[in-house]
Amino acid sequence: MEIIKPLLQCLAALLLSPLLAGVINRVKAFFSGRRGQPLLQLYLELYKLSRKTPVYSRTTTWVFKAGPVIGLSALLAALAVLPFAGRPSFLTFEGDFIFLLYLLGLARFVTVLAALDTGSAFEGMGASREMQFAVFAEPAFFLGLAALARVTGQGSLAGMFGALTGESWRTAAPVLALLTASFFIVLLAENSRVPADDPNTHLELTMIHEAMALDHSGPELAYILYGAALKLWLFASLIACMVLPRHSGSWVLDSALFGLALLGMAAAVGVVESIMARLRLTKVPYLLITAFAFSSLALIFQLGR
Amino acid sequence: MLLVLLSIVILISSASLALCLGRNASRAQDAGAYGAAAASAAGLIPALQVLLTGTAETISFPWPVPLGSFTFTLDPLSAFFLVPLYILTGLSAVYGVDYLKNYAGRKPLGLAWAAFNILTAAMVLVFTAGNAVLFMLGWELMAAASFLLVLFEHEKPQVRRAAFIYLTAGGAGALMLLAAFSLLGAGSAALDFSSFPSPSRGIASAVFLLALCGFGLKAGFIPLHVWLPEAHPAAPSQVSAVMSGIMIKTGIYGLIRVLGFIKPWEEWWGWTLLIIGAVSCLLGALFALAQHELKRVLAYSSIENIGIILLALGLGMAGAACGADALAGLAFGGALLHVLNHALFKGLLFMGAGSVLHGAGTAELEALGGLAKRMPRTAPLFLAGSAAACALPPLNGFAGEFLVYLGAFRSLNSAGSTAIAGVVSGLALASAGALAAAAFTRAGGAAFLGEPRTERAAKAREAGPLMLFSMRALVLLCLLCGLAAPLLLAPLGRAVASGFGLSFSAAAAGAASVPLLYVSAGGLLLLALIALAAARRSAFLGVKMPAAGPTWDCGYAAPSARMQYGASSFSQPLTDFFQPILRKLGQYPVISEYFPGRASFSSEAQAVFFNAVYLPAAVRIRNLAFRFSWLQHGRLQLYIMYIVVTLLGLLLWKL
Amino acid sequence: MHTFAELIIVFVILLDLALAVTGSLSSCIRLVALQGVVAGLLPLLAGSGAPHARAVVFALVIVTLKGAVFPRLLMRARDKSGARRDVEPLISYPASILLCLGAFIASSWLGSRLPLPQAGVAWIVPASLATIFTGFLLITTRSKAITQVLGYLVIENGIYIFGLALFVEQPLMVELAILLDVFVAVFVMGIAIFHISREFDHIDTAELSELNDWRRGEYGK
Amino acid sequence: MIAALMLLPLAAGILAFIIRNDKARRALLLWTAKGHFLLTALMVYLQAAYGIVFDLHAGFIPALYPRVSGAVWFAYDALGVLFLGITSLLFLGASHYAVTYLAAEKRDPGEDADDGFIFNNAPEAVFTGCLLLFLAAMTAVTASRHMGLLWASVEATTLLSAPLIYFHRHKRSLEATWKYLLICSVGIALALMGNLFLGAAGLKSGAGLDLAGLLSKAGALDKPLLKAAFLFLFVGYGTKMGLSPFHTWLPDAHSEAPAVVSALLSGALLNCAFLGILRVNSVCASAGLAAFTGGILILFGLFSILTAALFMLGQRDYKRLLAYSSIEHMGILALGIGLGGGAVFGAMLGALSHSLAKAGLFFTSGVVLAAEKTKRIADVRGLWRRAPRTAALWLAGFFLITGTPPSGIFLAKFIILREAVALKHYWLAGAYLGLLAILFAGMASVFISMTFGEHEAKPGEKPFAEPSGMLGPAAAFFACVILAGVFIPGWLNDLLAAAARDIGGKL
Repeated sequence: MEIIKPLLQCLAALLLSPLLAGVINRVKAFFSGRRGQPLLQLYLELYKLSRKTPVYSRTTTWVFKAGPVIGLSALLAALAVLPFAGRPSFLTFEGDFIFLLYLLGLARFVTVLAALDTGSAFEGMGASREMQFAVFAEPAFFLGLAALARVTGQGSLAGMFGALTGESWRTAAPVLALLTASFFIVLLAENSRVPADDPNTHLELTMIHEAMALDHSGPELAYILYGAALKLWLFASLIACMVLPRHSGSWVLDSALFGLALLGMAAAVGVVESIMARLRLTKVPYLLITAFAFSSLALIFQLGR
Repeated sequence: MLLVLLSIVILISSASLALCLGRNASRAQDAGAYGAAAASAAGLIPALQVLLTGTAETISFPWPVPLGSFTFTLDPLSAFFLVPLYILTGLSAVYGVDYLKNYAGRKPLGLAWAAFNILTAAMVLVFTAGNAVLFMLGWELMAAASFLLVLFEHEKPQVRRAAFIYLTAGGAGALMLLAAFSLLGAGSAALDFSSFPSPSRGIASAVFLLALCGFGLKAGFIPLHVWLPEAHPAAPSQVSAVMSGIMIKTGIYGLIRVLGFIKPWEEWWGWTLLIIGAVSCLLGALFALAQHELKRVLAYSSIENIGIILLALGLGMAGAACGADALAGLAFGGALLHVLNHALFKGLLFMGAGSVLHGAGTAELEALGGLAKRMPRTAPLFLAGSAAACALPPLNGFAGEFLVYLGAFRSLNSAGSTAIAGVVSGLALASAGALAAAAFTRAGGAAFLGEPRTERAAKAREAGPLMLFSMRALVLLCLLCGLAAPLLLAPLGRAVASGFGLSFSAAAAGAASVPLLYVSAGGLLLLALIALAAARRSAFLGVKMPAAGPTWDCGYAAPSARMQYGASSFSQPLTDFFQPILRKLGQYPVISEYFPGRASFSSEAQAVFFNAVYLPAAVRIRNLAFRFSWLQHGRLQLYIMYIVVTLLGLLLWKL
Repeated sequence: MHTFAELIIVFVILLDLALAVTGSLSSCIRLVALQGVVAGLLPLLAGSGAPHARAVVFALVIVTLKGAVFPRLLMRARDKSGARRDVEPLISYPASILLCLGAFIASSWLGSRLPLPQAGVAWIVPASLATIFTGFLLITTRSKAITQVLGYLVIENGIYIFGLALFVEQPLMVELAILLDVFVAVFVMGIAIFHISREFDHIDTAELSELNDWRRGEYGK
Repeated sequence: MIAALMLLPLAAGILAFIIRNDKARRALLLWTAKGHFLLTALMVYLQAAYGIVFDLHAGFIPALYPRVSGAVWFAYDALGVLFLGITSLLFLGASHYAVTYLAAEKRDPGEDADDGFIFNNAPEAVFTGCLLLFLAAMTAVTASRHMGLLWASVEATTLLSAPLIYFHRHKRSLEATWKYLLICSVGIALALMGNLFLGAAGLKSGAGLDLAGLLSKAGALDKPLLKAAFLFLFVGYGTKMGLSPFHTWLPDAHSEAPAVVSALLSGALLNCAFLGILRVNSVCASAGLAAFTGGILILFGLFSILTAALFMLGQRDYKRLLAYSSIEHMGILALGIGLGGGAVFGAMLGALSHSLAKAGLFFTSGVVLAAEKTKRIADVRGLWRRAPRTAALWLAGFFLITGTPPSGIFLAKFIILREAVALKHYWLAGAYLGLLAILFAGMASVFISMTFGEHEAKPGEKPFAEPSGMLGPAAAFFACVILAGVFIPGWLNDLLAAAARDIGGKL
């Protein structure tokens, strides 16, 4: 049974992650008074795309095709590290979050290369911005995890979140709150959400993640979209683990709660998207620096305690 | 041990052979390359043996030179540096045969090979010398040989300038090392490493600082790096690979050796290393992002990696000073492992850059593009090397950094300053990693992907078979070292034990083995997933024939190579953000009319430290010298007056 | 006898002062010759008892050389070179005097620090040092090559006073050494001056400063 | 034996003035050099292997003067042998070089690059004769056991080398000769004064001026007078040796003299003057004044290095550059002697290596001058293309002279540094290293810019045939310097150590 659990957790992630995008869209539609897309729109699109014949630019090479494949694989591998409801997945070891961080880096690396392979001005632009934001997002994320490790005294993700209890929130509430805020900003930026990016437009002034996928089609695009969904799941579950420290002891109950929390995260993203305007592109680094500041403040608090 | 000496003998004799055959380019090439390859094969055996068994060997002959003795020591630390040395020089030599063919008849290839083999022999000497005089002999031979190699294309003024800076830096560094060895051996009759007495605290600190500067000038960390980005691009590519992969590591090796003589360490030494390392890795990556030439990008990336190694050493020393042995052991192990890894991937990358230079005739990023089509075999190798340089799993770059991260996180749960050290080093690593990723996607993208930007790039040709062989071998090693990192732990532990102390390796072994095993498992999982995803994609595609078309440019149907994002535009958001540090020089068009005519844009990455610190200092010293030049004004009367005044002064003062 | 020797020493010092202020080249040559003669006589008077025959011969040789041969040679060199007839000092005469006096003071202080074992004749060390420094003064503050030879001769006189007054009984190699030195001064330098005047038309040493390392105006940029 | 050593070049020198035939005269020069070297080698061998000490009493000179009985005038101790060996070896190389050089000059005296006039060289007979007599004088310097004789011999070297410097007979060489003559004569006059003081210091105890007497009665010497003697002798011989600030003649003379003469001046003559200082230094050391003399030597040694550093930066003339490098090395030697102890050995090794390396460099510079017809650094580019072997030697010489191992100079510098550190003269060591670094940078820029790059052919330039006769000696000397850096044979080690002991150093 214990071996099955991680398998089930991963399966849940694989199956449920496209749902989050649907939730966000529904929340946004609700706020703007529209009916909006179906909740399962992304599933449909993935299915459709997987059956399409792709069109490849004559400029591109194997790099263009390898990008989505490796990118998705990296995210899938990241799932093997990601804790579910504070419980370990397949691979849990000291420093596993570094591995996670670098897997995300790998995904970014190949995506950017694939974008550059098209020789298009737009995709180059998107790639450039992606790398720029990563430079600010990664330290913020890293510092946040460091603070968390300091709070919990643990070296692995599952260990940290497993050790996080309601008691921790009582004793280290400011730290954890700051960290949650920081992670949330990183989530928004990394998943091309407002206010860092607008996933709905292809206007060049906003183009970041979306622009990089302009030339992809067919199964490759499906891979990219599915990868994006997984990435959102990944960040959302980290935050969910943090804000939901209480462990009932029952795996089923915890998992259900955790699933609800994830949906809540998606809803929160939708709310933010609905009530906020996108930032000017040049201001995005400052947003990420804010996240960085939150993380460092948290760490400094924690080191001082 | 004897085989190591044999390798030196082979190297020297093949060097002289190559020199003698200088008139016949291809035979000189053969003599040099086969000599180097044979020496590598011979030398690898004992080095691996020592690493696997952990027994140190020492051979000593008398040397009729004051203070000197032919004492060679092959302990696991030496062996750990010798292994990448032999691997990389052997492969570089093979690579060089194809690479240098272009130059036959135009350049004295015999001399180049002689210098290359002497350089290799000198590095072997440095890694095995057990006597200060012998060490300095190897050290300076290394500098002289590489100086000649840097001057390979001495017709270019910037190459001569680079060589001058390099030579001067080397000379200054060597003088500091002499001072350090003098201090260390002040009380002993000979200057054998084993006979150095334990110095007093003040002396130890002085030795530390001297060694830091002296070895730092070779290792090339900031701010002592100024020669590196000039000299590495100037040398032939296989030499750049060796210089960057191994030669700058002699500085690290020397520093570790000297640290072994001045135990116990002070905490501030660790902090010094840590801060220098952090600054180096951050600024190195940042500067790499701003460069316009592929080999310069790689050179700055070497600075970044040296910074990482130094940072790890510093973290370890800070930890050791607080008694956190496991943390220190992890950091030291990470440092050493990164030495190995960096040698492999940086050697690969420089060879890749060399292939670009060889195939397209230029390595200017803005003149390249689309090489993945013209050089389909080189491109994946270079991009894989880039991924390794960004420490992406499952390649080898990750393993070393991972150990350092582990050490850094270990420190988080200890009190006070060690925790801060851990945070600083982890943060520096993460930020530098992100910057390096930007730099390498930029370099790889601009050179290999998209459309060719110039005629030369469009007509590039694939690298020769021997060049490809060397690069493939290195890629394979990169992958192997990444996946089989847990197997490296045992030899690594022996190297740490012999270089730093037994307690560290013992404490770290337990802490590192399980996580590394998991990392390897994760890497394998990743590879499996990639295979799965690729297979799934093929399944999706089925028998459908993908259509081909122009790049979708949001409706613009005639995209040209001039419109694609170039290297400067790719990095522009970041370089603008860091402009206060980078101080790029540039000319931006100011558009003042409604229908602007031709506009031009240029930007140039300048050598910030050199221009801001070293050049003014040099000019100031020269001006000072000129200011005193009137003393030699040519008038006899005053010359004699010097004599009289001095005599009178001496008489009045001393009598 | 010693009183007589001391008188000569005072005379030598006075000649130093005179040299410092003399402007005419020919007077300078004469003064140097006179100093040479006076100094040459010194060993005959300084010793106790009758002078050794060898010493007398040597003194006569020196007196002849310095008193007759050199002045004539130098006068000829002066005439040949066709230079102006004054010494062309680079500093004013009062300054020369002051420097000369300063040299005397320094010399007497030094003399007091260096007591000779055979304190036969007083003031020997100060006088000889003072004469040496006067010679230097001539070399360093006069512009002509010929005055530099003169200065050199004055230095020689100073050394001579010291040496011969001291080693009356045991001249060792001193006499030969001094002869050799004098030989340098006059013959070799004379040849050189001859060449200089042929090459440069005159013997102003200001011309002789082409070889230098002065980077005038190249610094401060 | 000693008489033979001195008389051989003396006789040959006089003969050289008489011989009319150029070829015969050149052969005479060559064979005299070989004979002198053989005699030297034989003497070193006999002295080392059988302990035979050669000395020359002045017994055969008619007893014109009463003198201290039993005084030895000429004899060789280890120090003298070392310096004799250097001189003789150097002269051997120089004679080979000179023969080729003179033949080339005879064919085509060449014209001055800066002013464009044809050289009006001095007669070859005078040149060869003076060269040989110069050797005789230097031999006498190394053999002298009497301060007066030593002085006279040094004086003779000045006189005999002046015509050598004036070989080209034009304005600039005349200026150089004049300065050399006057400054060195002044120096030598001061040294004479110093000798007199030395004699005065020993008057009471009857020490005389011969070294044996001085050393044996050192304790009884009059201290203030001895100090004065040292100062005068130091300034006097220091002028000849080229210590700053008495060095001013040196760059001029070295740059204007023919390369072979520069090599002899730098490699042999400076050492001879140095020997004078060493002799009086050992007397002072025996009298217990080691700290006094050491301080002065260190001070002026360091000041010389400083001066060299200041003037080598941005130097415009490569022969002057080499001259300043000689000043630097003289400074290092003085520093080594001043530090005493182990550094003395380093200084001895340094003297040997510097002489060879610098002579080799000057020989090479002569070929560079022949190839490029200019001494201006800025006008020489891409020597590699025009004269590859010369360029290789030029570069090798640079590495050797700056103390890049393997080189005897490296060992010398290192040993001296080590001693400074061991004596806890940290500031001294720091200043020494800093100046060496500046010197290194200054020389590096010059040698790189001259050797490498594209050669710009001057109008009417013919291909240059590198004369082996001129490069051979340089190559051989460099090989010796390298050898001294990797392998010091036992006999040489013993000789150096014994020489160091003669001065008061210990290993």
